[in-house]
Amino acid sequence: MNTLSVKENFVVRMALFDNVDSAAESIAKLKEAGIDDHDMTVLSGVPYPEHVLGRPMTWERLPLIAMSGAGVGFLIGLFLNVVTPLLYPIRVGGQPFVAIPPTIVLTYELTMMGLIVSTFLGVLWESTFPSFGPKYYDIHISEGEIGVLFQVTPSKLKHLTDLLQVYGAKSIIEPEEWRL
Amino acid sequence: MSKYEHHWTMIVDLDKCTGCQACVIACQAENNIPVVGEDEIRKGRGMQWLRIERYWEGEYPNIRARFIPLMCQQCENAPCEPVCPVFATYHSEVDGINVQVYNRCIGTRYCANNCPYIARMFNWFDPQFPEPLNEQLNPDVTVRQRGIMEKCTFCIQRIRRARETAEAEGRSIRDGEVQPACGQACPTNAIIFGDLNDPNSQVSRLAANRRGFRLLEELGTEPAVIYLKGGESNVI
Amino acid sequence: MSETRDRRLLLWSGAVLTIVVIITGLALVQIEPEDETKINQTAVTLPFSHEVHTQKAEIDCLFCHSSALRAPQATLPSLNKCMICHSSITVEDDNARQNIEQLKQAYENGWRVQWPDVYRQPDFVYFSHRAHVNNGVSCQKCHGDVQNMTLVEKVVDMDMGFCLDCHQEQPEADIPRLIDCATCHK
Amino acid sequence: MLSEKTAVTQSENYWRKHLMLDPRPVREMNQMILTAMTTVNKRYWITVTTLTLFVTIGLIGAWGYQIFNGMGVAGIRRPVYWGVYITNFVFWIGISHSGTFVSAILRVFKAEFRRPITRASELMTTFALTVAGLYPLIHLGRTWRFYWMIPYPNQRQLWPNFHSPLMWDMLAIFTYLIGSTLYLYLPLIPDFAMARDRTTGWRHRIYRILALGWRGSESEWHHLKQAITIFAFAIIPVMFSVHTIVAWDFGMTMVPGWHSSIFGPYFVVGAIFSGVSAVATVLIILRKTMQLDYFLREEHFDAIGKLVLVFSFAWTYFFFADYLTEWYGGEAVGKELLTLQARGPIAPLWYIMLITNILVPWLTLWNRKIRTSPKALLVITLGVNIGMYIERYIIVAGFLTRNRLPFDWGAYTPSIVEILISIGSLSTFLLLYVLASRLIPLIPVWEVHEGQISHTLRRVGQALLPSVSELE
Repeated sequence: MNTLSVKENFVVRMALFDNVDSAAESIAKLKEAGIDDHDMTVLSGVPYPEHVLGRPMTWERLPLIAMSGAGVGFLIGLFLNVVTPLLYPIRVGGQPFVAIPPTIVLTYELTMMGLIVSTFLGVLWESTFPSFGPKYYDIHISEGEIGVLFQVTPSKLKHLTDLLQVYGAKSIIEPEEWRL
Repeated sequence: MSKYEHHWTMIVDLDKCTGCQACVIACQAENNIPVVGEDEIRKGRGMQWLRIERYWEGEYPNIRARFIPLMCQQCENAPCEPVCPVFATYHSEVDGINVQVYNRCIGTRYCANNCPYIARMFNWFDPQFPEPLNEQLNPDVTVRQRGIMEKCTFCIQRIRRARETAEAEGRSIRDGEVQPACGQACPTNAIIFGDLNDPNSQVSRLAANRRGFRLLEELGTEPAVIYLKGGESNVI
Repeated sequence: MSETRDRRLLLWSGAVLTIVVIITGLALVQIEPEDETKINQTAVTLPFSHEVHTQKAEIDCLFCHSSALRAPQATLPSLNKCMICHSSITVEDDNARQNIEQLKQAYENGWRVQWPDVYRQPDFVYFSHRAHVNNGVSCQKCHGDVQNMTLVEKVVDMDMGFCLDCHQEQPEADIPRLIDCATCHK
Repeated sequence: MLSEKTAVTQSENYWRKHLMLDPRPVREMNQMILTAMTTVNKRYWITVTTLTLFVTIGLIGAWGYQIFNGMGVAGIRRPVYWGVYITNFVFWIGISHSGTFVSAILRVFKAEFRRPITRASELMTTFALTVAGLYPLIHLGRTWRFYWMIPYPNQRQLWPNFHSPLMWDMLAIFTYLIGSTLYLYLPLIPDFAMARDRTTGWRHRIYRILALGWRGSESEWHHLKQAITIFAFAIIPVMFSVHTIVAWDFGMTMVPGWHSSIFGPYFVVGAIFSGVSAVATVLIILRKTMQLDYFLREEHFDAIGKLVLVFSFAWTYFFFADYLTEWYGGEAVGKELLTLQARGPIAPLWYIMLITNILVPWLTLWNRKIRTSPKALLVITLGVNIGMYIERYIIVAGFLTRNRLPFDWGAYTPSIVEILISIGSLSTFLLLYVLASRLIPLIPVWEVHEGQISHTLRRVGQALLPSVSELE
């Protein structure tokens, strides 16, 4: 639901709200009026958790990506510590070729490196970054306003606009597609 | 029998050492060790793989000078080895000694810090061999660049050459066939070198001597240099 | 207006200062000139064909490079050795005859023949021909098909990996000795 | 009954003191940040020029001189093989612990005062690590061979020695550097988007790329928040491991004075002690030079002052534990080290350290007035960092002068090259920071706004009390 894919014969509007209460209420009303969750996107300047806005949460993959990255890091650590000393065995200080204590230190570091790097890549992947548009956006979002982006058939538009104005929308605009 | 093919060992009889420094010069000449000059010596950067440390015992007038030739002790559990990040120093399973690979060294100087005997020398600058010293450089030993650690090798070039000769002649190395430069130069025969794996070698017999001790034995580094305690004879 | 001018002035002065400092820094760095000892002897270069000598004349490698059996270095033969044959042998090929003529001239006048370095080990590597030849390693293993080359070409990069590839294929009992660093680095 | 008048006075008191209870429109906060970023005056350019000059002299001139001539131009000698370079390395690694501590630990524990100061301290982490990372290179005898420490398949068929604490160190620092840079960058994305919307020209082009096309949609926020949480939890153990491993560089050896199992936690605590102090120093300077009085208030200095005091206690505890063990053990060389500190050539330094790290913080920081006075706090925290530098200097360069064989004791004095390189690296850190202060939004607006949304005044009996509702 990162980008709204506009259906045929639908129009897109953005309702801007000053406070989160009216935004949440309006979202509920839009749903009542038959707008599907998938036909809405909320843009905000502050992270509001999904339950504050009454929106379903459907993204669970990031922790998984992070954990698998950690796994890969762990395996690289093991390879470096357990396999490479045997590829060219060199004896140092009476220690065994593969010693467990240094292995613990290094697999730990590489696990963490894997975790960190994969989390970052996961964010890029999951949010489809970087994508510079054109996307529906409005500068008021980074001024703390909440933008509810929705698509409807033109026939329903008038009704919804009135409804949103009642529930405290500051303005309802035809959003521009920005090259971000 | 140890786990090494040879276990090269040095015996230094402190009773015989007169502190004449012939070994120091011989080592310097054999191993292409540069002469660094007064200024550097004053800064504590003298380059000597083998040096004679001197200390005094007793109060005047009953005073005695003691000498102890100090070189890399070729520890079995060498503290310098595991700390090197690039395996520039390691334990040779062939000779049972601690080897420094000059061109592998990147100069972290970690090994030198961790050496309790302060036996490792660092090339602070590129070495200078002014005329005529350049004429006597040993072709069997690398001339070290600046930024590299070096130390006593038990004259490994001699050990390996003897081994090659023995191999070509189809026999094993004879006791006394290999002698490091210091031992060769010692006028009193205070430095004896040989293979501890050979039970009949001179070092094997001397190693069992009651006077034997190893330097900083309590650290558990198990040096391959065994000193024979000096008695009363080196009173000056 | 004045503020932008001030800023520009500062930027420029900063840039100039930086450049000055870089140049002084580089000037402080003392790079010693290469030691270019002039060779006083006259040197000649000769095209030497291994193919002719080994195939046509059927000379063994060790005849000329005789030290390979006894010493670390294989050594290049002296002109004396060349002259053992070339004082009496005649060849038909004009080109070759000219070269031999030149060789004789060098020999008589005591000139140096400047053989090109094809393979060169860095000075921290100690390779022993004796150890290899005595253990049955053929010359061709490292030098390629020299007997079929007119002028010797470099066929392998003699880097550490090349040495190790072979050393690690030896009988298992020998490997620890053969991959020991001190075997080649002293 | 709570009269309206009391209520007003009470709430006025709160918003004067607490940023979180003094909300302003986001538009206004954005403007404040952008103004702070885009205002440059003559003094700024003079600073930049001077710092560039020092960086060039130190890192290009002096370091280049050292590379071409050899390590001999430094003052190190047998047996003091490590000197100022390693001291600087440990010091900068210590400074780098500021960001993670302030930002990650306080984020995990939801300390609200962290909000405006996270960015500034994370920036310190990244830059301090960059500078620290230079030192292993600077101190190498053959810098041009540093890549032999990197594990990759090569024609030599050799891999690095993973038994060496230096290898652990290198990988830990890489992990930490990557982690802290990404951890700095992630929360910056919405702020870059904010800056992108409000700038033109070259700034717009840079921010546009860095903002990655951020809109603030639900999924973007969700993933960002989730990632920040994962990062905060992941980077804390990494931070602990980094300085522990730096301590193990010493602890793993058998050098007298170094071989100590307490070194790991001792160094970590010392690092946080100096790191938090450095955060205070930097924040005071930022507030003064960038007009950030709205965002950086007494409450923040108060809180950081308390942290400094707590870590002064903790550091003293570890210091004393280490000292006492050495003293009681009675090994001859240990005694010699203690004499060296108490009466030897480094005694003056040792006493300065005791004063700046223990005496001064303990006597002053319990007092709220002193904690909240920027000038006093500046002096105290600078003192702590000088003291912590001395501590590392004594451990590295001091302890190496004595060893078990008294034939080879020696004194160490840093050479001019070492001093120039040290100044150059300090200038590198400052220069990076000074440049970044005009390029990166130094206050995370969205985090401040998020905090302000979740703070309210709640009536409890006769009083209005601040209460925080957790959005998550």
